[in-house]
Amino acid sequence: MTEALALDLALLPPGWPLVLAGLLAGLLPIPIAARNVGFLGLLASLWLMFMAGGAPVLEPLDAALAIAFHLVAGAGLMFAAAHEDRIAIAAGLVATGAACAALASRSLAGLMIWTEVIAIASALIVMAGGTQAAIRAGLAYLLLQVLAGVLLLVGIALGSDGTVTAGAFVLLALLIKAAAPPVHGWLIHAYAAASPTGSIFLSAFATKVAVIALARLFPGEPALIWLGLAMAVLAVIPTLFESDWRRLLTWAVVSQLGVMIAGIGLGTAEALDGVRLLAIGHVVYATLLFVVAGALEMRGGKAPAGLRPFALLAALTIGLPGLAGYLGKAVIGEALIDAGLGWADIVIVVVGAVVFATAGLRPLVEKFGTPGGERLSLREGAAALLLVLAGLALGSFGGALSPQAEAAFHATPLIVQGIALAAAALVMLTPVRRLLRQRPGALGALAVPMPSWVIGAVQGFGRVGAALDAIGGAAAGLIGGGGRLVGHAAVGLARYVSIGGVGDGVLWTLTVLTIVLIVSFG
Amino acid sequence: MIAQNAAVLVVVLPLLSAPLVALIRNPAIAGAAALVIAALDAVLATLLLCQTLDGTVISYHLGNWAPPIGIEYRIDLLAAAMACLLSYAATLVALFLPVSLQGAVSPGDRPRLFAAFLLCLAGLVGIVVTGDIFNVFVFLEISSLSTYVLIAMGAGTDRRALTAAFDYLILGATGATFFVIGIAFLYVVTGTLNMADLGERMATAPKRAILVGSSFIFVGVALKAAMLPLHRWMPNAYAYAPAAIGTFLAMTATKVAIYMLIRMSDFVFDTPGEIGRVNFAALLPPIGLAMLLAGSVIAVTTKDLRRLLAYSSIANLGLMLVALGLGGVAGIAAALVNLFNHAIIKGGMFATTAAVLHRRGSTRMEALAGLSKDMPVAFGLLVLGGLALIGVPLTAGFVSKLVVIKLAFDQANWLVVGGVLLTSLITVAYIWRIVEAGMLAVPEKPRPRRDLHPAFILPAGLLGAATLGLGIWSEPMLTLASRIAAQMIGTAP
Amino acid sequence: MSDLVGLFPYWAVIVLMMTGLYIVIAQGNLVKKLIGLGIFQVSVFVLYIAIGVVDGATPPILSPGFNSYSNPLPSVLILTAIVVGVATLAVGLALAVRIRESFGTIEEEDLLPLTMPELPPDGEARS
Amino acid sequence: MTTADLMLTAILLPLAAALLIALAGRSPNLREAVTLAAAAGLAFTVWQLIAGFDAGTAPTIALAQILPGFTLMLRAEPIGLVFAGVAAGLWGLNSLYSIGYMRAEHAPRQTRFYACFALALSAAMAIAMAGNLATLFVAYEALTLVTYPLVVHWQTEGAIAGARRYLAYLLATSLVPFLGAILWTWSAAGTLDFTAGGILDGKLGDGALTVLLLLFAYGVGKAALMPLHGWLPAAMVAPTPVSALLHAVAVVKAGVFTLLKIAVYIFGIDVIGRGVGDVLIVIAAASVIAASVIAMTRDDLKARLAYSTVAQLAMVTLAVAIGSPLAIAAGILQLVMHAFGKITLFFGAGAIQVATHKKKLSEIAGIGAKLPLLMASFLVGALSVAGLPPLGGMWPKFLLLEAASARDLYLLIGCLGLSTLLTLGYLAPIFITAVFGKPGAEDPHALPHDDHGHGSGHLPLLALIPPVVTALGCLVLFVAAPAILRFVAPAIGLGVLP
Repeated sequence: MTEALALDLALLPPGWPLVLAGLLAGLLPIPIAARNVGFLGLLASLWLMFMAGGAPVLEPLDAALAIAFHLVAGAGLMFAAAHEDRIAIAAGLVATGAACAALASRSLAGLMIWTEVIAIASALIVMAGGTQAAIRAGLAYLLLQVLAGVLLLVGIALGSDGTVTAGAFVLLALLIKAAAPPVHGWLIHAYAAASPTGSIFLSAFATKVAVIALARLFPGEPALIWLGLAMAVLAVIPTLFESDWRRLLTWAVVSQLGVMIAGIGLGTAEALDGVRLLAIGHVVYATLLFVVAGALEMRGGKAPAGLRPFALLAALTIGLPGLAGYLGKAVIGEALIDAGLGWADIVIVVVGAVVFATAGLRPLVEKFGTPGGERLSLREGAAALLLVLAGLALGSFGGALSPQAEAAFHATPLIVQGIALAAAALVMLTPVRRLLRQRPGALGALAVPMPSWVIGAVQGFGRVGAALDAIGGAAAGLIGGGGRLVGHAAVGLARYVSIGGVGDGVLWTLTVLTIVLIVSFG
Repeated sequence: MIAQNAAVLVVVLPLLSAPLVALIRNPAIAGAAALVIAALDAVLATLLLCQTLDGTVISYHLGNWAPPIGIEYRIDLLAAAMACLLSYAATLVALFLPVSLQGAVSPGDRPRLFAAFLLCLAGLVGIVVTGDIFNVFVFLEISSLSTYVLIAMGAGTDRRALTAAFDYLILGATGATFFVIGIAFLYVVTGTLNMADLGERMATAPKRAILVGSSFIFVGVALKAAMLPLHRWMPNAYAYAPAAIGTFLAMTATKVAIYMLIRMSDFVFDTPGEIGRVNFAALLPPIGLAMLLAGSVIAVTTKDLRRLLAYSSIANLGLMLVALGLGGVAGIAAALVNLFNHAIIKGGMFATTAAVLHRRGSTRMEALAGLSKDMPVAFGLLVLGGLALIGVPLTAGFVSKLVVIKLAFDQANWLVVGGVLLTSLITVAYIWRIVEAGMLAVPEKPRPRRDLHPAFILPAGLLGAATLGLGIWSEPMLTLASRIAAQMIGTAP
Repeated sequence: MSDLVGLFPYWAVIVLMMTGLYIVIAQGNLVKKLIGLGIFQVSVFVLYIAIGVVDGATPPILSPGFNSYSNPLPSVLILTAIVVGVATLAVGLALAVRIRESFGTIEEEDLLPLTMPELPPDGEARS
Repeated sequence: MTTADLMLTAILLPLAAALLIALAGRSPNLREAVTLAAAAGLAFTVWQLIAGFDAGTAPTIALAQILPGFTLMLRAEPIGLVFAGVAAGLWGLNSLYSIGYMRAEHAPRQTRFYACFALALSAAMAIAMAGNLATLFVAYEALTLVTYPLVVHWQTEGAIAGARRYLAYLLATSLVPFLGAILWTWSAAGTLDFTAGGILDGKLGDGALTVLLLLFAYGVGKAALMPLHGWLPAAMVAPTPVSALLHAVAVVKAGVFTLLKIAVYIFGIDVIGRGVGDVLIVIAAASVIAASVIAMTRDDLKARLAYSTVAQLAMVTLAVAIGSPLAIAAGILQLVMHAFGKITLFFGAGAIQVATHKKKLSEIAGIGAKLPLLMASFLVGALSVAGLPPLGGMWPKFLLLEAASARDLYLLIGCLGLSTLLTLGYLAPIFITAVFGKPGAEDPHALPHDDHGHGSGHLPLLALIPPVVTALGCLVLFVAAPAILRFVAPAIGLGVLP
């Protein structure tokens, strides 16, 4: 492993300008400069990755994903307004750079290193939310990610002498990082607790790198299909009842990850390309939704005039063919059908439709009732526009990225998707939606494990520590006391022998004489 | 002429000059005279050492009476080395004795103190030099009587010196009498008093009488060597005597007793298990370890620095006895290394304590506050001596401790190994009391910086340098000790 | 029975020795302790002299007509021992006088509390 | 300058500096200049030693003979040079930091402080270059005695008590078990010289060897193996630069370094590997977990870092006990990485105390906002100590995992994984409370307007630069670790790495 790692480190990974920019942004006190440094870093990184010539480090699909990461970082920079976002910006840039480097790393060790960097940066973003909940979610996030990192480390260490269990460790680690159930709770709490800017950065790379790693290392694991589908269905149900837009979106993210994992489970070339396309598409439309939701949340729920069209476009990007969301899901669907799992394709389409309805349409209808928020700033508009155009570009030119993409434009997938979207619209645009009563934090209990559990577990060790400390203290007291007792006894005996009248001295002389005689005679 | 008669002159010189010094009126001149005589004695002793270095044994017949009838002064390497130790100690102490007595002893009494000092020196050197066992008793009495007087002279600063002297007198006289009884038994069955001759005749003598005689002698010497149950006199004697005298006693008194044990070890007490001899191997290690423990434990609780050093001396004596108990050439060599090193270390510390007493008037622990600021050199020497007692590397103490433990390891005597190592922990405790009292305690009123009086610098400094020097370059000490031990065991008559 | 008579001096030595030691151990008065010490030393003198005796021999002074003399050596040794005994007694008594001056008593029970090691030093300081 | 001259200068330079410092007591600036110059000189000397080191021609310098067979001898070898490099490298930074810290705290007796510091470094160099166990023991004792005045610096009641415990533990462990073990080795093997492959193989039975190894493990008190670790938290009474010296630069490093040398050159790695070290594996692993767990309960920052050090040191003892070349390599790397990681944390904790006069975790909520650079370096240090990848600390943990898996010690792998989480458990809260915590949650007058009035959040530059530099060191070490491995590999039986 050390040789591969040494090789990896030999040449600087692609994302390094971003990491550098992030570090500088974090340490410079003035916010404006932080954003400019960020933009510079972005441009430098893009130029270095594609324009600087030399063999492209990444294959086309991964390159596209890297570009998507850069777009998200750009949107995040534009969206970030206030001063206290400085930590989020800095950590976001570092994380984006690390994500690109992770994509480029060849050895498992390289991947592990950069995923850890992402974990640390993301934890910082979450904690930058500032609320007590954000700190707890951030710490829980960090602990779980580090646990995954350690499992990965163990896998690599075991792997180096070829035992079979090494693979299991690596798989478990990547599943944790990809927020597979039953460990998906950290993502829900983290994204919900982060600041609006933070959530934009988080939505992009945190889980996607893990998914790509899974695709590279474990294609065709049958168990993953079932896990993926279960995850998709399980995560989409709470979206029906959740009223808080951001929490709703996090559930949607988890369900889309389920779809991707199902695709990886299938393992055919078509499915894997579908997964990568969905990943890129999901990065774009999820971030767009977070931008819109963030803009709304920043204005306390009062929607500014210019936001509604972007909300509509965001909703369409989720599933409308020709835009970002549709392409990946359709290809995966086709791959499933080719593999004889037609029903799985239906499940994916239905889940897609539900996400389209709950994450896109319902907020569009319900959330924009109270106008009057201060005007949409130019920066926020630009960020949203950038993502919409990216979605459009991906939707239409997706075919160029991979030969499998044209499968999405066959008749059947288009028709099925059309029907599903129509049904979703029907439900959401009519009073039928009121049947699904909404309240904030609905089905929150499903977001297992809770941050309090994770932190509680680690602090539980603290209580063990307190107990150990007490035992140690008691033992020390005991030994100390015993020592003092022996000390006093010894001093008492020694003084008895040493201090007293001269007569005792002579008496002792006689006793010694008798002892010497006895010993010598004996 | 001087060279041949050095053997007897080394005793006669201080013996005859003592009354003359007593007659001098002016204390300063008397002090100077004492110093000169002690220095001359040291020269004579060094002469003897040079003559005996190559293994020759000088035999001087008093009054030309041939042994075993006449009294013979047999000087081998051990005797010469001990004579050097005694006379060097006397010279060093004589350097600061006059200054140290100011405020402690009235000027009128001082000449008599110097006379007693010289008498004590004569007695001790006599014990070391003579080859006749009764003559040892006579010199023992001479040195003891003068020691009682010297201790009593400490009454100026602490009246308890009187009772200390009285106790020591009673116990000392009892011990000496036991010694004489022992000689009587040995004389009855062997008919001779010459130690070398005694050794040969004892092999064929009736066992029980020899054993009783040996036991009496052992108890007599044990009392002089302050072995554990009989050490009652020593702390008071060292603590209440005038500081300079305390230094002299610490370097010599009990050391001579250990010498007597070694000298008679090859005829009075011998290899374990042999009927008729005191069983060293069974007796000495336990007593030694007990002394190590008791001495260290009480040292931790004493209130006065000089009593602390006295009890520490008991502990170090225990270490010597342990070494002697392990037996063989290595055992005696280890005991001798400990003897010489401890004399140097403890001499240095007592001399420094005398300097502190001279400046501050008291050696109680509270009086040491702020020592590191206004008497840094003195404090440095005390700490150096303390580290040597603990057995920190690069000090003489480390060498002496190492020699004993290594010997115990080679004999797989785990009791001794564990005992010596553990008791060195208690040593850390009482040495660090000195450091904390001197460095960390805050004095009520800060004192101006007035370090050791010049008279103390040479002796305390020399001994301190020797403590460090012998720790780093211990080769000369080790070869001397092993050569003596080889001569003892090898050429036993 | 006859050797019992022959051993008479040795019995005397033992009796004297034990009484001497007993007085030193049991008596509180310092002067009495010195007397006990003196008795103990006398017992040794008797022991040495007893050793030197030869049956039927004349005391060891050269005189014509006698050819067997008892051993002169023990007697000579005891001469020295007597001198030592006297000197010790003298120093002891001198100390007893000084202790009486300083402490006002020569009874050991009274002296012990005055001479406990914990007490701070108070001397008869003379310049 | 030949290697021999370099070795001697490395030891004598700080000694001379100590003397000069003592003499230059009057003018603080001159005194500080001497310290910095000496630090630079030492770093340069050691660097030349490392660069010019060639195993074949390493000279041995005999100094003195205390007893036949117990001689003072110096010999340079890779592990020693790595330790010397760490100590020399960090001394300069630590001195810079001390100047900033001690002047900000208006500390008394600074001359004695810097003089003892220099002496401590001289002792550390002597330990690094000891040619046999005798010289190492002598230098080891010197280090204990020289650091006592540093620990007792404030000379308050608490400081004296803490220093007394510090000394009691260290002298007790070195005078009884350590000296006992040395003499037992001397008596069994006939020599104390460090020889490749060890000197005890075949001289003592495996049972006796296990006991001897335990005697050494507990004898070397400075390795702070539980339950004889009490002196480390007790030494927190010392000023922070001293804690940095204790934890990162010299003292504990000397302890674990001694264990490594004993394992490699006295026992021989494979001798320990064949089961002699198993008892020690259990003790060390338990010590790692127990110390981490107790660290969580400590509210005082420095006490928490102290227990963290106990845990991290136990990992080196673990590496010694596993007894495979890979494990020993992990031990050496842990020695280096922990030095840089932990010194950053201590610099951070000290800087927080200087800037805000706060020592407790509960008091430092929200102070991070004013000290961004310091907090960033603290984070880097914490992550390196925890062993997370982008930082050097990852290497030793990873090699330990590999060594453990090679010997199929799965329970041990679990322990190491758990320890990473626990380390985060007690280090992350410090960073989080400082940076993200809400000030004024507890004490009403929010950010610390301390009574001296010299402004809150004011941190002298001298106290800020060192933590940043050592944090960067952690990052650089992440890339430099393979180079260290290559340098040490031949000495520990890993052959020559690419």
